[in-house]
Amino acid sequence: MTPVTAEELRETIARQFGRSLHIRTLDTGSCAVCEQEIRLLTAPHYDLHRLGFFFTPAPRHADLLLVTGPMIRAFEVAARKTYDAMPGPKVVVATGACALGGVYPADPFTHGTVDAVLPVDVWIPGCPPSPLALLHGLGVAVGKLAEKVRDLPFTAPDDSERTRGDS
Amino acid sequence: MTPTHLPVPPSLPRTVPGEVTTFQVASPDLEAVVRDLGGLRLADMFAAGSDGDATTLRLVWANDTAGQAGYVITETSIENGEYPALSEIAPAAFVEECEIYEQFGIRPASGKPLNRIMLPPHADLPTLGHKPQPEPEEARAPHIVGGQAFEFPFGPVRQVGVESLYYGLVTSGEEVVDLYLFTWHKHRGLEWRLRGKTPEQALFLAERTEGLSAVAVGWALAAAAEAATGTRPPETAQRTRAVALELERLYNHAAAMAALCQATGLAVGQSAAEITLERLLRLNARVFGHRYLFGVIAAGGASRAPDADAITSELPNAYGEFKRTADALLGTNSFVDRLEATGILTEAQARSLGLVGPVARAAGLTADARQVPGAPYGTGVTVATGAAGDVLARFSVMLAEAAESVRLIGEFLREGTAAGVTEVPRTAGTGLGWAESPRGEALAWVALDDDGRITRARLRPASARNWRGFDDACRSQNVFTDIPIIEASFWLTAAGMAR
Amino acid sequence: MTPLDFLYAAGAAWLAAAVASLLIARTPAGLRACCVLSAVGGAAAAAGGGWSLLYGDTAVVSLGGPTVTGGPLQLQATSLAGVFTALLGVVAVAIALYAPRYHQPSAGTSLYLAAYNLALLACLTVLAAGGMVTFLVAWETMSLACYLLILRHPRDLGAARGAFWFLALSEAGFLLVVAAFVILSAKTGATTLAGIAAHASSVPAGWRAAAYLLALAGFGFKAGLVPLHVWLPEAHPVAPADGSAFLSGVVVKLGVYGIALFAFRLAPPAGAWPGLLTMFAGAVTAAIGILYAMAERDIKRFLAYSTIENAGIIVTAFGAAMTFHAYRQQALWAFLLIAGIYHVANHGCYKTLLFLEAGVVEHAAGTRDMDRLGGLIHRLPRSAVIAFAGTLGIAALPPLNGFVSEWLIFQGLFQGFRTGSHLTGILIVLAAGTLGLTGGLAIYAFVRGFGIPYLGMPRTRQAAAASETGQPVLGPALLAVACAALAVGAPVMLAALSRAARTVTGVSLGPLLLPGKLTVIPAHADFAAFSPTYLAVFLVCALAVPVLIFLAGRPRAGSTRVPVWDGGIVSFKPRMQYSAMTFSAPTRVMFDALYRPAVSVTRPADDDPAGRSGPVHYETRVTPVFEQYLYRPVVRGLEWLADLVRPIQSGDVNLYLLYVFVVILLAYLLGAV
Amino acid sequence: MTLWFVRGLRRGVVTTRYPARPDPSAASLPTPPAFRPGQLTAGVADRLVAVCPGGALRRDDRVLVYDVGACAACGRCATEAPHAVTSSGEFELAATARSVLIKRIPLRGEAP
Repeated sequence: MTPVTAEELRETIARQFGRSLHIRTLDTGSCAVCEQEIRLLTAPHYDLHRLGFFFTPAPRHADLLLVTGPMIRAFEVAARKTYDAMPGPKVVVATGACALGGVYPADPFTHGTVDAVLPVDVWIPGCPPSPLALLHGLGVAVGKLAEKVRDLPFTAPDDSERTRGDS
Repeated sequence: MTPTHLPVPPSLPRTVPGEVTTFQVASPDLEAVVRDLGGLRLADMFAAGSDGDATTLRLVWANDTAGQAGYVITETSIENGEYPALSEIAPAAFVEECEIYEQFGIRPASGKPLNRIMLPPHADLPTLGHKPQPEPEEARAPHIVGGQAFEFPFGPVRQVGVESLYYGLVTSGEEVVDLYLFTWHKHRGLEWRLRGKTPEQALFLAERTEGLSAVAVGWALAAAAEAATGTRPPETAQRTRAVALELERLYNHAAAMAALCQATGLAVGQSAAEITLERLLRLNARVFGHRYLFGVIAAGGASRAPDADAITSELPNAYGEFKRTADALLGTNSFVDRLEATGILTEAQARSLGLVGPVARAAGLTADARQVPGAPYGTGVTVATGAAGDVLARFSVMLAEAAESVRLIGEFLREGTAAGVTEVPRTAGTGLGWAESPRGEALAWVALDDDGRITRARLRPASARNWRGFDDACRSQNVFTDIPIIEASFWLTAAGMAR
Repeated sequence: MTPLDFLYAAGAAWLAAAVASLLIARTPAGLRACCVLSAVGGAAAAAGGGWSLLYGDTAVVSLGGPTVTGGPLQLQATSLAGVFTALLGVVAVAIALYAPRYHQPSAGTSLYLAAYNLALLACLTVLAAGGMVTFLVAWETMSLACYLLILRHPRDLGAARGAFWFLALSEAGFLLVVAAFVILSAKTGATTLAGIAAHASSVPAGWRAAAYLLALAGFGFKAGLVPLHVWLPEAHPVAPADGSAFLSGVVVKLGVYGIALFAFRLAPPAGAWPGLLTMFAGAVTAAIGILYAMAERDIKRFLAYSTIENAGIIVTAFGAAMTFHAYRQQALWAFLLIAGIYHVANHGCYKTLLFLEAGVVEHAAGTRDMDRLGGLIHRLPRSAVIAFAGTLGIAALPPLNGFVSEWLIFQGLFQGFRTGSHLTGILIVLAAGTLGLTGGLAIYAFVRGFGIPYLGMPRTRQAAAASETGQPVLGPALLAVACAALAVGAPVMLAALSRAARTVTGVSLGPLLLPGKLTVIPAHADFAAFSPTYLAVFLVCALAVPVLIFLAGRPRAGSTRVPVWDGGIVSFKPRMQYSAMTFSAPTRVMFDALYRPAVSVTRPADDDPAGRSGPVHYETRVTPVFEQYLYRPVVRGLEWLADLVRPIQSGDVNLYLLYVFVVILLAYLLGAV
Repeated sequence: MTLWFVRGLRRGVVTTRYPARPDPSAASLPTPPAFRPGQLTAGVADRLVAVCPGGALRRDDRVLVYDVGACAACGRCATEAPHAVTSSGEFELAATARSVLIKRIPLRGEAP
């Protein structure tokens, strides 16, 4: 497929797959928790289908690749094969701290991050990203939800009293 | 734990309840000792040592008989890169023999071919000891399929939302002739990474070794470090850990239930089980601030206190939901029929392969690390066992364990739980730690240097143990459409196997 | 000028070809010349056969006085034999186009070709025989010629074995056929077939039935009716490709012809039961044939079993026709006769085609074992296309010809209720059900028979290296065209066949069968109707649509070529594809009562509980039930008899003189009485 | 099956309204930290960097570079310096560019 910018890609996705986007997951060495959260997306509590997302086992039918794990080097072949097997336009979503380089450094075992091998379009932080975070990420991927994190400072006013999280 | 010399032949039992007894065994005596310890369960086997020449082989034996449960470690220093072929006597040792060969280049004397376990054949990865030289051809597991069968390639990229794992399923078109599996797609070299880290840092990775039993593996590693340094965590912290561990067991068994429904194509049951699962996960989040209980275990104690009110208010409903779903499932014939007489593992198989957890208990063994006397469990755990050894037996064992977990959580909360850490001194030492993960006994062994940093850490989650029973269970099957059901009933992770 | 004249020409050409093969076939040019002669004969035979459909039966012509045949050579071109003759011609032409590229010129080849052309001549004589003696002599000549033709490589033990199976069963059949003829001619006092047919009414019903049963069994050996079929899977693999094509395409059909001869022309047996019996035999043959085909991995054995199945289908049609006749359902009687004969033509074409392609595959890839082939569609594209046409035909899928004749047969059987007898109706519909099962399994079997060798990836190095340069194409292509013609031209064919059926049965079916130009109606207007031509045209158009869409859409969609999705494994091995035997495993499991498979597994897990991995080997072998439980006892019995009578052969001259004396004495005594 | 049907009816709808409406269960999720610049001295920052297991924190002279993507929200930093670190309470962190996830937090006494 012709190379397009992530922005154009997202527009295409929103236009073409607005109501029916098929997702293929890819585990490149996760600790099995991200997989559990992804499975729960189809559970009654989150019910991915109501938003027009569907899981498909065949990359041939997939529009979005949901990648977890730090991209084990031994798995690189399989990852590339899976990506190549997908028809364009396609979106790659790196899911979880491992995939974003938060757990494993780049070393002989792992690439450390997914974008070392695949062209990532959307990053979803979290260890693991909860199903809600995943829903938000998918929404961002198809351009239906705003990416809030761009304007988040991750600073707190000094004089605020202690909030949850301090133990 | 004073190393003593073991007379051969000794008289059983030599396990001190709740203790770890260490023996030095000379390499020539090793075979005789292994024969003699056959009454115990070979729980783990690993090598340690800087660079091959001074490699020490450690065998961890577990005594599962209630009341006198404890561990024995035999230490044998290996000369000239060979040791007696223990898998001939104790088949449970085979996978570890292969691992040790891959990592340290020392091999059993029998010279028989070894399987490829950890290191992918098409990558050159760093190892703990020095590499086997030359790169062994036979270690590439010659899976040659002949005659009128063919290899059904399954994976590594499998169905949606499951881990990467490769089955070579040898089938004649209908029945399962043979099955072998590779997990090296997920080998992250964790034991290699842990070297040079402090226990506290190591915990971060240990929890992510097998995220679905983060508490158990974390606890095992923490306990190993505590044993190495002679630290005693506060009782309340111990109970906090136990609460987390039982919550982990609960949600895992709910997840296994959902997976079983999915494998049997019972969509309604799957939804019901997933509702239960989600409620338990939300409970985890409310109680410990993390859906999968990461960060609860700390070296020397527990870093978070459970929100007791949340448990008392929510757990009964969540478990009630669980119970009702389970009962409804057991009342659904189309479900139960698929489970009955599926994936049978006999007690003999389970024992000889040294399996643990619900898989072993469903076959009639009593292996359960919570029986080991000492805090926090004491001796108050009733171990649920089955006899049939099929998927239904495993499912029933899981249900019984869930009930037991709820009871235990209640007790621990009554006895009092809190966050709290006893400082782990930065001293040298070695220690063994264990915890009963939802999949079975998780073991960890660490050797610390004077700076309190890890020189060798051995992580052995239950998955690393139980996968070896999987192909036997599948081979007992005559149609390969049952394999997903068997896999769901084992409820293992590739991450834990590959590490 | 009659069709017979064409047949003379054909016979002359083949005789010449036979002689020429002996003399000049040792050089490529000579080989081609012989094949040209043979092709000329084929063309003549095809023309003659086709014409005799419309012409009706010619008069019986006696050639010469007392000849080698012991009586005059009596010939007659009949419309019943017309289709068979035409088929013989077409097959002969196709093989003549095929042979020069398939065979290397050599002494063995020249002998083989001589035997083959002689066999053609004998077959022609059988079909054109006007007299009983002529028929029998020609029949026997055909058997012997075919025996030589199977023995192309006499050194090969398998060849000897297969040829012997063929000869032994042929001779057994021959004796029964002789007996049948003797009964009829004794009871009618006629020696010409026409004569027997004319006086058939004078034969008592019991004798007719006896004659028919003897004929059914006798010709059943050639037609491959279960359990008389065992020679086919033995003889076909060892013969050269065109030889086995000839056996399946023509010789087996002559067995069918013989059955038709006795069932419809000479002395049709009275009562319903002979028909029902025939139908039953046919249905069983069809089912068992296809089931055994599923268990074969050698392409030629597989095709041989499928021949058995098709013969079964045809015989079922004939049996049902006889039954309808017994119930005065003349229209359906003639209709099913037509349907059966139509299937003869169809099967003759595509089975010959498939055998010829099997020869191409064997030469190109060096093996006939499906599990050692694969991916040939890339290596042998032309052969693949042609074989695919044949496969569609034999799997009875529209738009090709197999579908037409099987549709006709089914439509005939479904009208079993018209017999008026509930039991018979149910039996006929049961036969239809059996054929339904057979048809389903046949599709399954040929998905396998085409998919495993031609699709997927090559399973062996030879298969990967296969090349079709220098491989014959014209012959099979001609047959593929014939298949298409038989499908699209079905109305024409049916018109001709109804003419022929009128000559045989006296029922004129034309308007009933073909009310409109292109629509076929199964004998009764109120039952069903379809147009093979329109269907073919429609399907072709329907298939064209996606192609057009693809062509239209191609420029816009920037398509990229990526390898097959293999689950991301590092190396995808040929061993990871469905093989022929695993593909048919479900049938083996379902029908294991019939197959009695013996399974042997060797795997490391059995002797090493630790789970050490190693090579795995799995074998399952189907028990040859009929050879084991039917023929072996018979053979033992014969040996026992031979031991009994051995003392007669003492080797003592005086004893032999005594025999002579006793015989003469008896002769005198009889003369005196 | 009727059994399941009835059970389903009795339980009613559990599906979240997210993203149309916020989901209450999000309140108890672990969320990445938020830092109090006023409390962030270089020393504190270095302690945080040292304790962060995932390498999500880095001190770039007078700025604490915080990589939200690499953060596992393990809470070790909050434990290390409770006064300087609190919880951001944000879980909708998906980004369409990796750079968006890297935040530069000025240390005390520096203009942002």
